Amino acid sequence: MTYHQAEYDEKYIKEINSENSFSCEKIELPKLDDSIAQDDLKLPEIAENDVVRHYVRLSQMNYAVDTGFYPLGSCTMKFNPKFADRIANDSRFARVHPLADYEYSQGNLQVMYELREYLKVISGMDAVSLQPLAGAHGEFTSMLIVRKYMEDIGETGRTEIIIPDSAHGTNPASAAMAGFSVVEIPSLETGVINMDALEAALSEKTAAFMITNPNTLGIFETDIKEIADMVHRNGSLLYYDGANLNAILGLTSPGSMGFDMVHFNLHKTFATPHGGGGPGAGPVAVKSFLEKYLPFPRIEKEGDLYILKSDEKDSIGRVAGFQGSFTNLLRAWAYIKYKGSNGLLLNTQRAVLNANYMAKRLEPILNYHHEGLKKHEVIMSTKMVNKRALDIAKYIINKGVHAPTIYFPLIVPEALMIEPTEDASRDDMDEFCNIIQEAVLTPDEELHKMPVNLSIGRADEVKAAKDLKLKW
Amino acid sequence: MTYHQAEYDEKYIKEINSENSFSCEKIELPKLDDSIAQDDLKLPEIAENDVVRHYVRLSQMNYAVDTGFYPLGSCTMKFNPKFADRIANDSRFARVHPLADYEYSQGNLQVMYELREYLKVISGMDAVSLQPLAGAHGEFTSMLIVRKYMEDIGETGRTEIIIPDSAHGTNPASAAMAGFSVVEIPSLETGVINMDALEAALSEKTAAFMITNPNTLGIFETDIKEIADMVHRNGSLLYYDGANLNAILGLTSPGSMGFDMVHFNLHKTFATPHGGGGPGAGPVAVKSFLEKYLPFPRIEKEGDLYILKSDEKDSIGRVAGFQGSFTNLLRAWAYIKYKGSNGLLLNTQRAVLNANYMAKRLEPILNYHHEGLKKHEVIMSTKMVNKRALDIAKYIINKGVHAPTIYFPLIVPEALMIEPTEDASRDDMDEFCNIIQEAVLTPDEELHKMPVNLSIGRADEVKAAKDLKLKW
Amino acid sequence: MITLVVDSMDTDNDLLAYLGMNDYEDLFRDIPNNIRSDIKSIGGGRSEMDVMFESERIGSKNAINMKIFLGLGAYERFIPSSIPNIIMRNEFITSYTPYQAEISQGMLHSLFEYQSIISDLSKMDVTNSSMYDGPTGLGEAVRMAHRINGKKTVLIPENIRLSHRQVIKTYITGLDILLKPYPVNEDGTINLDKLIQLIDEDTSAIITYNPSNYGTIDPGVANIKEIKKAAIHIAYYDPVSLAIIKSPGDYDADIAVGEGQQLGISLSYGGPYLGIFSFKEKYVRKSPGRLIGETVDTKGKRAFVMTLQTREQHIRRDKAMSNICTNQALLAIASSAYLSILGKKGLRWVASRSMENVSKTFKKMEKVSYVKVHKWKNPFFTDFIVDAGVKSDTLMANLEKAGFLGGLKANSFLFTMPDKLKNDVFFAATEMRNDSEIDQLITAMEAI
Amino acid sequence: MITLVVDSMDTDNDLLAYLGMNDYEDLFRDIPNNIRSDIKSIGGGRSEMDVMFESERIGSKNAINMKIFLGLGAYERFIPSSIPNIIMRNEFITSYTPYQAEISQGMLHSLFEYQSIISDLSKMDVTNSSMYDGPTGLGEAVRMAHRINGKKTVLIPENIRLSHRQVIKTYITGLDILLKPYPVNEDGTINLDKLIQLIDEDTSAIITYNPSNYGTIDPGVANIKEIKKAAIHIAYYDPVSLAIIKSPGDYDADIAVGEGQQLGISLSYGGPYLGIFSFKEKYVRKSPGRLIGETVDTKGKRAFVMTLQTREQHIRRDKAMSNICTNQALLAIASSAYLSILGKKGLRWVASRSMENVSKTFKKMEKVSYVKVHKWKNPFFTDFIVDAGVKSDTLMANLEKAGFLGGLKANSFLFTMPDKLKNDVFFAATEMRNDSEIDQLITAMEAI
Repeated sequence: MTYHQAEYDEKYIKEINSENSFSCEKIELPKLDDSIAQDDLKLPEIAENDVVRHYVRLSQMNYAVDTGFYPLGSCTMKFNPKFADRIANDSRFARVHPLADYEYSQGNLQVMYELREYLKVISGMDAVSLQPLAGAHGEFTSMLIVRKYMEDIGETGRTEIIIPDSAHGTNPASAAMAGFSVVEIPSLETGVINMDALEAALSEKTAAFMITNPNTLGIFETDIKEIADMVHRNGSLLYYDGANLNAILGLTSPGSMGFDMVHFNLHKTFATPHGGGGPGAGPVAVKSFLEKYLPFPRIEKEGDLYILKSDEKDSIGRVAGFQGSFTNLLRAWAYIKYKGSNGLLLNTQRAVLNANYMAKRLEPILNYHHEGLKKHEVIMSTKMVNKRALDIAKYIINKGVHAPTIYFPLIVPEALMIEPTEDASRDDMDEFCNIIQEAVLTPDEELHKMPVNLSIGRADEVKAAKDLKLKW
Repeated sequence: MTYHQAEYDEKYIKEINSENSFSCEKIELPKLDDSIAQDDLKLPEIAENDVVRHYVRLSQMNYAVDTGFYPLGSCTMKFNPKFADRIANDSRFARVHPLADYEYSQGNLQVMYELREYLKVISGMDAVSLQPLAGAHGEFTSMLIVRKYMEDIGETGRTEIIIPDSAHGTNPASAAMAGFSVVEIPSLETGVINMDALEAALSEKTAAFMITNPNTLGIFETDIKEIADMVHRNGSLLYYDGANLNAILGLTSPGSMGFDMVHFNLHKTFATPHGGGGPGAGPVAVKSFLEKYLPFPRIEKEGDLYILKSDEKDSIGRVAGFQGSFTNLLRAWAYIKYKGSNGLLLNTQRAVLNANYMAKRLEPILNYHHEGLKKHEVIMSTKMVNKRALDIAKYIINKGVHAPTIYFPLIVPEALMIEPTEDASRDDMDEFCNIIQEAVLTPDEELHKMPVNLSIGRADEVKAAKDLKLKW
Repeated sequence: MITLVVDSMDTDNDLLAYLGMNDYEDLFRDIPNNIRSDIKSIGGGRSEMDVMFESERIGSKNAINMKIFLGLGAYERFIPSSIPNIIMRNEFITSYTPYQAEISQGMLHSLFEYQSIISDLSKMDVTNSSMYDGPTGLGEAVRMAHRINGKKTVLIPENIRLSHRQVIKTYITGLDILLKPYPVNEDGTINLDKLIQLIDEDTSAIITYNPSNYGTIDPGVANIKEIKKAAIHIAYYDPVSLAIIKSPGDYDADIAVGEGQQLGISLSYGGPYLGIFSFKEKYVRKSPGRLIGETVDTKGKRAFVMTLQTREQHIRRDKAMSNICTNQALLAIASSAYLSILGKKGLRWVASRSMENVSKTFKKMEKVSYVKVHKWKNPFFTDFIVDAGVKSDTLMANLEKAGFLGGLKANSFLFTMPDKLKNDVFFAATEMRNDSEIDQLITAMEAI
Repeated sequence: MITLVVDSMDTDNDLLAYLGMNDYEDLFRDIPNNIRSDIKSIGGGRSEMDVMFESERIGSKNAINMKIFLGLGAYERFIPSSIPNIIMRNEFITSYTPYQAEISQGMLHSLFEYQSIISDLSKMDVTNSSMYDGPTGLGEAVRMAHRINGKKTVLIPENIRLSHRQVIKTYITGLDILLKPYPVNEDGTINLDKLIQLIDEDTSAIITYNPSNYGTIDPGVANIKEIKKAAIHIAYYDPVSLAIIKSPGDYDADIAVGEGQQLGISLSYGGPYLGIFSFKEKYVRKSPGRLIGETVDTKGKRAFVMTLQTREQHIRRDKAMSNICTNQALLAIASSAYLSILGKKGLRWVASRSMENVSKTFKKMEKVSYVKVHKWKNPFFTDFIVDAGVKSDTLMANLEKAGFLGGLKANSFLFTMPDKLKNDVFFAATEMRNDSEIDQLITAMEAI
């Protein structure tokens, strides 16, 4: 197979030697006092033509779902349907000002209301806030809810959040940001919760236990009901990190499992595009006893009208300038309508099927401990073959396929975290397995030279951090 | 400089191993007699996801104006503004059925009417048909008008069209298609019309003389007025091939030069995208005495209303299923509005300035005869340096820049036909000149190995024609 | 309206200086004063913002919420959103004809696939990489038949679309070709008995339509191969219909032509559309248009190039098989992407749902007092005609007023029609229509 | 509504067989029955066509032709069509955070340029690669100031936007920080004399706005550096205003925060927007968010990577400088493309034409009987307030009825306002408005 990523010696945009071609009428600058007038406006000055070319060329040097298989574990890179983009760019939705009164934004409010109702069903929760702007923002919002609830019921001594050592980094970061101390508990080797460790960690200081199920090793916590009971008996709350919701959607729900609250990552579960880093959207759903703490404004329906209500009384406050990441909410709404209950369930079934297929294919080389059923992702370890995960990753990208997540979860040595998603074709998966096999058979000194088929060779990350250069 | 085009071993789309994911309700096939019922519907069966990926990857293996400098002479590859695409995709314009009555398509008719008026001014002609679907189609239409006119005035013996040997291939092909014999006359070395040869060729059999001005060597025919007089004295018509209109737009016009008819290439002159081969649009403009021969239906204005008139009486007939290549007409209309008279004139000035800059830069190496002013394009010859134009072209594309047109015009040995257009930046031009210089200094045996940085090496065109394979 | 001042730019002055010139005018000394002219009357330039505002204003003058119950060569079919995503890829839409094959494999590969997919669908040997539209494709087909056999008469159905006949007529100007109508049955299908009598040694080509020009599916096309003698059978077909009825290759057509607009291309007031053009391999050297062929590169890797260019204008000039240069490449890609996304299941759904909608509309129209529907054996596909009685002349105008496009008087659209169908009007129903819209249409018709 | 049947697919059966399983259910044996649930109540799937029809229907329930004379953090500015073309590039929009640098240089290069362009514009040392929106950027800035100096009081203008104060308040939950309002002048600008008196050893940060929260340009920001003591000056600014007024770096701000929605991003009912976040280099290790750094590859070629990741959640976990993972990368690219296309000329045009429209609107409003305009020395930039007298409470609702968005009651939007401005309402005029719309607005106001 021959592969080469597009490679251009692309200049800094400001260095392109052409001239501003923006067409506008001449207009006089307002007369302002020297003390306040801008005296050195620095912007690139190039032709629009060249701006377009610059970004077209740069884009070709960027891997994406629409260029190939993207088994980046935990990030759930699935196909972003183009109709959702089309709807998001429809001026009927996109030209609405966030401060327009509800009578004049009924369409957008209906979308938000319907999405809220969908998310309630999907999560098995009673109330939803669509305001948080990303998954981590939803976690932060939820942690503030935990805090406020505990204050309300007079349990101000509950200052700790328990988190398994396999958790996503945002979990402890969000808990800390909300002013909690983080108590990390070790997992069993498969990533499954160590019930003894949990029991030992739970105390009168425990505000909540944050987990994801299946866990970050892709293993379902079968004892989740017992865990929930244990946490609740302790007077603590149970939080569901929705990053892995796509593994169980339609079969069980955080609500059925006994969770009190959950955040969603709309890009992971409902295929909103991730945009190379964002924007995302991180709605939060809670059981009814926590509803009053949700951020305001909240969407409600009065008769036939959708309205926004700003009841601040018990709320944790406002977490965004306006109503949330609306066009992402809109895309998720359209996606759920398109897939429906049957399509979403099939997503889950196929995502899990594909993960288990990958697991079985790769088992002979890279298996890591767990032999049973996987859910949506599978953890392998290159330690099994005495390779560095980083080297294997660079070999994979050199073949024009995105690498799995590496070195996460932290508890697995030389981890590869592989998530094919429901969209992976048999071809995608088989080709990926073959690449892994080749990589493993490649001598280390060869691996260290990788990549050679991409727009650059291996980047010097140490120099980047040492000789800090953050602008041109 | 490092450069590599994206390279994928892209399969045939039908070989991609995934499954049809098109979502539709189940519906029963109509019951048809076996004798007529389809019994073997063959289509690719793959997931939408993979269709998108397939085309994204293929697109990265295709050079375009939006990836870089494209000095393909005579093809006039200029920036296609994105607002024109946006307007063309606006459902207000795009969802109108061609058979809707005029009262219900006033917007589209207004666009066509306004464009018609613009084209009259720009060409200095009296009447316009927007129906022809491409430049060559406009030529064919025009030749039919010549024919019909000659029949009408009883000059049925005028069966010849004179064409210079430097002409675009479509000229003789279109004339022949309309039933004329083609008389080719030799040009002077600079491509300028050989007046003696013209005089000798003109006879009672001459229906028309087809030329472009500036000619395909980018040289303006200064004696155009005399040529027009000579042709008209002979009772023949003078036809303007609009491919090079962008060289003189705003400074003179076919009408002012004495032409009787002209076709436009909207993509060359008004920046409608060429789509890798089409669609185009080739409106035709004529002097008033030829108006009645234009194709029907024609757009007219009655009071405040725009209408389509189908007066077949003297018309050459209908040349397209409906009204023409509407969205391209729309794009050209928007472009003319945007640029205005001043912007279009500046286009001309800059296109000619850039061509002359290129000529002077390349003169020391590749100059071909003509020393004076160039218009929008410049002809060089690699014969001057004992190289094959093809080899130089392959060297250029190997550097990630599109090659000039080669081996055209036919009268120049080892021709390179370079057209920078008004959009070329100084950088683009200087870099191109440097590449030419390098290419000339590269030994032939090295040149023969080119390209190596593209998605394939040099393609075997002989095999393609010999072992004909026109489908998978 | 504000006119923009466009500044001359600094670089330009540098370049002028390099050329030893003072201003732009020096670049145009070769254009004599007596032929100078300007274009000031078209007005000054404007900002993109102003142009967008104006285009929105003018676009809004169209009737943009019309419910479309009309086809006749231009169908409102559903376009998956992936199609515009693909064809608007900068690398495709802003490229030129792939003259330099090695740097243009993306376009060449895509067009080769278009040729292959259409050949598979139509079951024809070869498909060229596109013509302008269906009707000009017919014109080229008639010319090609004449090139092949040099004969004179081209038989066309008497109910041929007027516009098609007009385009063909224009296309044969100057050639010794005579268009001769052949009779059709009551339901618009080929009258084989009468057609046989018209075929003789002078017959250059026979043009058939399936569906027929009334919209009915025509089993008669299968019989042409037995009766055509030396004539070329030019089959005009509806590509969507092939989901359920036989392909031109099944009935041994020599040249197959279709309108590809239905395959993922918007209505756009009539253009640009896509002329689909296929033929038997033995005729390839007489064929018009561009062909993409598969070959290998120096390393034996699969490669695609434009091939048999010696048939084309830029090589063969006045001896070329056609004058076509620019074709409809981008729309060819749209159609292959469309067919690939839909696949069998999808195309069958489109075809079946259209027929189902036609049959529903049909059934409900029976109840409109002044309408008589035809109970013919051959079913309608997407277009259909009904007898609208005394209201036929004004029906379309009245329906448009009510927000529906449909009811086009058939004898204004077809070349000839028998008297007994003189009050017939055209409707169509694609997969885009639904029960409620059909009911609304019926209500609107009843109110007229 | 038709529910679709989604078939299980052949390949799936192959894979199940490979796993020794009979059906999908075998994959979920690990989920106990007592926690099973379904989602049937959300209804079955639909075709893309149906979803498109429904979205159009629901979108049409919004007031889509409203003339927008309101800003307040969300501006209808002209977006060059090249911007959607760029950010909808499949390779950008469907990619993830560039964890594998070598295969993601396009995104990294673009984000590095975003950091550079914003740093140039704001004249700040460092810009991170985006925050969620302007207000959450303020929240993070307050937290960052606290991390830097550990102090307690954050001084905010008494006329701060209510929503900003609410977000900041949420963001400091659990931290020992006190928000303390400082007085402003009659025209909304900083009352320096009174501010000085409030600054003491406990002051962690001073938040300033330019333009002020009434919309006036505030020269006072230049004086903060002399009076701030150990406090961090957090400057909230309007990026478009920097075309004509001084940058945060000019007045030595420590952290500069802005809302980037104006830079090529659509209104979208409030999001997603773009939090612009810059600061002095010395604070980089205390800063939240992601940073892209330049480095070299093994051959010494320029390369870009995510850097200083040790500040981030996936490395530092509960000790991270922020919990941000997903940010607004794509919109950061939109804003750099916007600034690059407009350049100086364009951004000055946007700023100047907005001010000109404000001044025109203003002048005409003087003639509306119940309106009093403020004749303040500091000019308004894009937002402005006027006294709408007795009609102020109902003005916005009445204007919306007439098709105009504007007239938002100021004291419902700002934290506190003096009594004498209690009848003031907000308007704005961007470059998108024109004379005729301004006249129509005035006519509509007169009619109320």
